[in-house]
Amino acid sequence: MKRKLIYFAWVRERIGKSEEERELPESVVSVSDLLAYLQTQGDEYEAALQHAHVIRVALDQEHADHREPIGNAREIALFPPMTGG
Amino acid sequence: MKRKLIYFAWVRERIGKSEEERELPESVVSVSDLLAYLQTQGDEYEAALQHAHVIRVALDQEHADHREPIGNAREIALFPPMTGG
Amino acid sequence: MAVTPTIRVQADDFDVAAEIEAVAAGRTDIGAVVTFTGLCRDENGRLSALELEHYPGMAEAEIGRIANEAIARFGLSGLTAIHRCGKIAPGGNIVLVVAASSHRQAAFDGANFLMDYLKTSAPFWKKEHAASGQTGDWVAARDADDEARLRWQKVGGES
Amino acid sequence: MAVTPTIRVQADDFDVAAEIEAVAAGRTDIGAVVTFTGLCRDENGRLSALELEHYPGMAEAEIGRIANEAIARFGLSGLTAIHRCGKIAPGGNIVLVVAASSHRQAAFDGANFLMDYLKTSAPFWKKEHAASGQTGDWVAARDADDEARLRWQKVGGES
Repeated sequence: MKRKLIYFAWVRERIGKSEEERELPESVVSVSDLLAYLQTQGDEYEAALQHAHVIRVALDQEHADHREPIGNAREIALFPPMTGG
Repeated sequence: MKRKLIYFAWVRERIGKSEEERELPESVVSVSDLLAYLQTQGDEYEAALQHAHVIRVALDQEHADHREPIGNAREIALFPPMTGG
Repeated sequence: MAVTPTIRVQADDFDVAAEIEAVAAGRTDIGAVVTFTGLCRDENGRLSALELEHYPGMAEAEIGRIANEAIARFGLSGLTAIHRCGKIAPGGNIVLVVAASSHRQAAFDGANFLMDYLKTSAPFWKKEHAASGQTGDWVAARDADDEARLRWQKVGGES
Repeated sequence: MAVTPTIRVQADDFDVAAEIEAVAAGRTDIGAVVTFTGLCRDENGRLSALELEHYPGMAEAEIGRIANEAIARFGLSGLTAIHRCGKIAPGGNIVLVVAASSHRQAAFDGANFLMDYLKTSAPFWKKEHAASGQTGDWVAARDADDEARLRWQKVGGES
């Protein structure tokens, strides 16, 4: 199952792209697993995600805790803490 | 010393005038004294001021507690609790 | 720089956008503007109007005192309060507060504080005009308004 | 009658008076309208602009979720939230909230609650552009914003 990964703000800048399609390995079950996996995908991912605990994740446009399973989410967004308003 | 007495809202309606000039007896020292004195000045005053504790008083346009002396205030206003805003 | 509040009591309606503009235009240090507009309700069709009586002179002075306290207490960059007088139909504006600050909570608190004090200490009185055409009663002061005012003493430890 | 919030994310500026009008016009049951306008500050001349990035789709959906919670929790009669995106110069508008209710505290609380949640959970990010012409840093999230949000859980006992 292909997932659409979307990046925002400095996560986007460090990874160097705003989105991509990826097939994730079966070992990636939770949001934490996803963050750990992506850190192995190159220096730019490592630079973007090294402080994984600050990274916020949305599954199909809803905020998700790092412990949550990614399930069948087709659109997974990674971004820094929000600073709107 | 003549004082200008001003009345608002239902105090004004019950007394039947919006203002008057009065010389107050020397026995009238505090705001409480003033309210008690005015109640003796006719049925309309009695009707307006019978529940003296709810009447608010301003001395020269500043709120005054019933225990305060009226001092040299030239403009004394009597009115119900405020309901603006 | 001392901040001077703008205070007006007027029969005419006010323009919220113009009042925001007057407070914030040309400034780059304001991060938040909160406005409060109080409007006349018809109380489920019961009322045709509210009539606002006020004590000219003291009304402006008292709102000015409250406004200066709000500016000092919350560190406001600008503050405007306009209270209408006379007869106001349902849906019409009664009162406007505009509070500006560099930060949002100060603007919220400044406007809220001003309204709580204005309601309980500015010399205005509302009389109801019934939809039936009869002149109704004077609006009674609400204990809830006094309680709303008291919370500012609890929180800040000052009057 | 169910109240449906108006939510928009747009590059264009907004008109506070028009948005108040859209919420309150023709109604006689609204007693209070509170607006919050967030503006771009220049931080004592340090900044030439803020650039707002957002997550299209989720931004609107998330503000909508918060808005519906505010309507239910405070009993609002109307609620509008508009957040701008793109580059905004100092003095320019960033965000607008309009909350209407029959009573004033509900309108104040509704607008305040919406802003606290919007700041910490709506997917927007601010990047600074320095007055020197250089692109600066992304604005860091503030602990104070998380704390401001938490107070709504303490007070009401709900999330």
